[in-house]
Amino acid sequence: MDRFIPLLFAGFSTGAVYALVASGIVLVHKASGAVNFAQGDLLTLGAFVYLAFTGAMPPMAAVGLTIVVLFLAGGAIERIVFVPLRDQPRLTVAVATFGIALAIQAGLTVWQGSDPQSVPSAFGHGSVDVFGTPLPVLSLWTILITAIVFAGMYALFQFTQIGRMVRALAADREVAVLYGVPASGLNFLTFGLSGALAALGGVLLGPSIAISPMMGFSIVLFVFAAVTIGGFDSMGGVAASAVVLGVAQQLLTGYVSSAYTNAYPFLVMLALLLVRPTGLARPIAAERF
Amino acid sequence: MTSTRASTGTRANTALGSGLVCYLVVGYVIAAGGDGYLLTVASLAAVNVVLAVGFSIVYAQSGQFSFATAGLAAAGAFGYAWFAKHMPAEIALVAAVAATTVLGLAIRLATIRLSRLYFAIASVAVGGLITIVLVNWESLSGGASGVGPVPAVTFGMVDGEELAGVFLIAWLLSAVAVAAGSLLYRSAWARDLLVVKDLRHIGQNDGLPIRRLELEAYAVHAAFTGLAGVMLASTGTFISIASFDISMALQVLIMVVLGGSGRVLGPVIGAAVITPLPEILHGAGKWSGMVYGITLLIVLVALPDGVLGLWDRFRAWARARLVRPGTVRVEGGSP
Amino acid sequence: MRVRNPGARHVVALVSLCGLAAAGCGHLGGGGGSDDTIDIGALVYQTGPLAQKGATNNLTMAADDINAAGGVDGRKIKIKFYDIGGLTPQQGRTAAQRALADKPDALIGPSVSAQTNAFLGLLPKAEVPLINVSAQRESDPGQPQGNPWTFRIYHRVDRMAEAISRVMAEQLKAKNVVVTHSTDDTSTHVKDDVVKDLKAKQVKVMKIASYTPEATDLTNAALATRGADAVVALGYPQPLGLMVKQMRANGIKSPIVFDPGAEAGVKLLSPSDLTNTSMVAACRPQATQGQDPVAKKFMDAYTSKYPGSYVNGYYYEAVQLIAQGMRNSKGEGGAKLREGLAAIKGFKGICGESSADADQNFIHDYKVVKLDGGKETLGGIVSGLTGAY
Amino acid sequence: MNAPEVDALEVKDVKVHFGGVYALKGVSLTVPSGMCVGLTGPNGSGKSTLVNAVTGVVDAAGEVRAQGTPLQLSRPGRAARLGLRRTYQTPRVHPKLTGIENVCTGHRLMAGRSASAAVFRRMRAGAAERDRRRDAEAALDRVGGSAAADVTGAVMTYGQRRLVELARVLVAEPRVLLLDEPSAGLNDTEVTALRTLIADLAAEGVGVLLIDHRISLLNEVCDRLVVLEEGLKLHEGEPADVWRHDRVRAAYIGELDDAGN
Repeated sequence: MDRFIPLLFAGFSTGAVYALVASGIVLVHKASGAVNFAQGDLLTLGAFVYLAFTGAMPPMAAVGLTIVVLFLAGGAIERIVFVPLRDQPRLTVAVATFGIALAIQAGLTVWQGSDPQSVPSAFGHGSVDVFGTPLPVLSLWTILITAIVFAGMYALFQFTQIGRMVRALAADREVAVLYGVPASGLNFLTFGLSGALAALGGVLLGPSIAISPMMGFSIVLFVFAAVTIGGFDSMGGVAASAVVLGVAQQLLTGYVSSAYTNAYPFLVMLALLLVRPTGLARPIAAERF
Repeated sequence: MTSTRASTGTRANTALGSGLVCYLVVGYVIAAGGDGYLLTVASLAAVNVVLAVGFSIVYAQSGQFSFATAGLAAAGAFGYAWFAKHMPAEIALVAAVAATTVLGLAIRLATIRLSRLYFAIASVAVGGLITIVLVNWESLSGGASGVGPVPAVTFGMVDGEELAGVFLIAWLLSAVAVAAGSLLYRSAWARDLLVVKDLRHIGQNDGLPIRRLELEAYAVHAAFTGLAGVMLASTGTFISIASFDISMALQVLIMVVLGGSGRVLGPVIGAAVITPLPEILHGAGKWSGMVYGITLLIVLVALPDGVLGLWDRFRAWARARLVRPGTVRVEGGSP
Repeated sequence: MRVRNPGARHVVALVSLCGLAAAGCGHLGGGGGSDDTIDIGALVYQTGPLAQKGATNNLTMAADDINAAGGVDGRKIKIKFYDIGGLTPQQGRTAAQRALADKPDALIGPSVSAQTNAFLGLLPKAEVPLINVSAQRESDPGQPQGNPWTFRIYHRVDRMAEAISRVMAEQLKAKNVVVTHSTDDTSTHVKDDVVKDLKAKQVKVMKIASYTPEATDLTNAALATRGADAVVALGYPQPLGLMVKQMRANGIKSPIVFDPGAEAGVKLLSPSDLTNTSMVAACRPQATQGQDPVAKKFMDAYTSKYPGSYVNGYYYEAVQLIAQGMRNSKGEGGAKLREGLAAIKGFKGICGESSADADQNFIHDYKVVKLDGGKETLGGIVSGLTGAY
Repeated sequence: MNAPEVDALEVKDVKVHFGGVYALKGVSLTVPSGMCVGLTGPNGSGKSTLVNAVTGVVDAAGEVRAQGTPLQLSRPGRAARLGLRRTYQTPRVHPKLTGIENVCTGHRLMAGRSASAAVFRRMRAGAAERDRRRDAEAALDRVGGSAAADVTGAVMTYGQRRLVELARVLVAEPRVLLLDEPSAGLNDTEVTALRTLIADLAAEGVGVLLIDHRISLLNEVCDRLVVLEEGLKLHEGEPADVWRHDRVRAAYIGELDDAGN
């Protein structure tokens, strides 16, 4: 049974990172009703920006700066793409985010080349003994930091004025604007926040794997499985399903077969969608058929 | 009152006829004069035309966004490669297209109760799953190293080894697909699909069989995509799972969005512009990926109706300018 | 009554499709293999996932070196680069067609086997020999898809397996081995052969752990290696580097032997992770420069001319072999050049000794490259490799 | 009157709730064939919800029969199969289709409207299309919307959109017709045309449920009038005496001066 605990922890740590990316997608969906296919590539961008900064400054400063840069990148995407396409159908907006994903991937290939690169960890190296089995230090930090971030976001959305306004915007855009909610300003903020979350994901995931410009898409596919199960509007639901999927993937790979590692999240998602076509959480636009 | 509308039917047929003749002439010119490189690029163009027409019917006309294009094309290609071992190439073609259509129907039936957004995501999963299953199905797909040499489709009219001949057959197949696409676009069925796309509940309350129409649109998409997979195998003589990755779904999307919807001409233009782009972009070297992403963005933001939309707006603008003074314009009446 | 022109819309389609034809016709008049130069078409990756593999520098330097020494019987070598752009067979075939349209004397092939297989059939009609830089056995002349126009400068799957199993049995004297590999086709073939060879040498294979080429978390594969006294690691650079990192992170220190897939992966690992690791490669001037003066001369020249650029001995040697083939065929291209290439025996190049065997493969002695501390040193040479079956 | 006609539409004790809010608290009404029943009431009284419940677009409880056959609630599209059609408060027309094409989509003749027919059975599809276009033109003429025949939905005027939607519904030769505020935004001549049209339809045996606020229209064309308030039936009867009913006046018009207007 010596493999169970490490696999479980590996599942928790990847699940935690995917929860960060998933919450970014939920934020964008809350604010603008659109699905952001480029969220995975924002994570890749975050990892490469962090890599570039580590060369010039101590790791923690690099982490901080990366989060700020990605915050502005998220806001810029909202201004350049989402504002002009506001009244287009949701699918066209989703397709536009593909354009962003392609541009980020190609930009990174030009800037950093396509060879995989390793990223120094800002949160410790090597392994530490927990319950007798050596576990990577980084994954323990990842789980801890993600928990803190989610607690912070929960507080932001439940108790602060900004949080209430964002939730009002998500509930009913027109009415919220009528009540004086500064929709465009808030949009910029929520997109920026989703960029910052992606940056954190990049900083935490980067050192534990090798980063390459093309890795964004496989991450977003996994995250979509979690978002579909957790529902597009509930941060908690999405975070929980991301972690569950992360652990399920590791255990299935360990104990069933590793040839289908990438397929497990989809199999779980498809099985669930066939049972409940609108996802587990509160159904949003329930298409009545 | 014999309505003037009947005449547009005949006029549209002549437009289709002349369009197809032009299309075939271009194919013949390429087959006669082109060298190996041009024939290969033109074969890929023919494959892309068929893919784009199929995708534009399911996405631009019926509003269903499907990412499984790469998976379905792979099913068509590997199906054809396998069938061709046991039967003549032409029958293998029909069998592969039929198999892919059934696969497409099964996919859509399984996900019929999903809303469009969830179906788009589910189709990403299905596309990924088909690819993973094919990679592990050694006997069909030859694993990661692929399958070949695959016999070419010749209908007995050309020599299977001869590049130009195999290309011409692929071009003819794409011409048939364009003709079928044009008929589909001008049909009452395509009109009903528009209602399924934009006025879903209204169509339902008017008794339109929404689910049947969506299934049919997806089956047509699967058939065209399967045919494209077969043509890719036939003209390429060698296929591996690496040919069918997510970038194929993106490329088809850019073609349909760039070309514009509503007429079969849209996807044809999209394919004609996007296929040679990477070849032309070789000069741009490492910047070609960037150009792709940014083209998609610009087209979506600036040209929501694509090239066709631009052309229609230009014609409306030109007609308003060039109408000779003194001609009485009857409101809405065609001259 | 103004008749609306029904075909107006279709003029647009005709114009854009003619654009396609014109873009192609430009290639009709490509330069043929004119007499005063030897034209080599090199299929390389300037964009896409394998971009920036440094091949262009190695090829250019080889041509410059030969031309500086008077070329081949006075004829200069000219290399033209064709960007493949991605991993799909269609891209490989299109790039090859573009190269063949310029009527080269010889081609230097892509490094992805599926792409090589996609255009092998074109070579006999074009009468252009290909120096193949991929590992799959299918492209050998004797194979169903192969034809006599292909020569291999790279390692071959079965020989690599034989070399690795001999290192495990003879050098490391391992008794309990775990084999890990990514599920891409080349690694799977090497894995099968390694397992067969090890069993023949009475070495117990405890476990075989596989993972998908694009896996982003390999804890499972890393943990499977616990308890082995030596590990074989085969596969793509990214997962390979990741697995070793996770093995060390989970406290597993056993020695590891890589196949060349690790070349790029090694850059991802810190020097401490690399303790007790080695790689087997067919041509590795970086490691053999200590013992081989020819490799030393090349390495010094290359690192001074292209500091920090990626050394790829295969491409450099391929150009040298084509030049030697031309000398053997007295400057004649086509079938004569093919015979010239097949006649090469005991050619002293930067990869050591190259001689074409019946399968027209050039390299038979594989090098064991120790990677400890991130520096490459020669850990021995495995010679007399015939391929296990 | 020949054999007693089965009722066009029979609604029994229909309840609809959204979360805690009860939009309909059990409403019953019948629309006999060949009659026009008016349905009115202040805004938010549940008029449109009732139509949505009958057409199955909203989850509802209770019993509904169209042409005597029971209708499965909460399943859209079922009512249409039994010859029931409805229009919308804001007319819904497809922007890219012309008037004729919009009307054709409402036609019940499904021949030639499948992918295979469009490519393989072109003769039959062509014939069916000509029939549909002929009926569509007739329907457009009948509602006075022929001018919009060749105009695409995006450039149609509000009035044209209303008439095209009406034609789309009529071309299906419905047995039960639910009109949701058809007179909104029409000028007087258009209202009189609408009145004669509804009268003709009733004469042809169609059961019409007319939801509107225009009291003059309701009084002149409806045989009976039902008044709803907060999801319940306040009163039902002949149009003339319904307005004299004090609870209706109080709910509708507030305290009335003695002149009764």
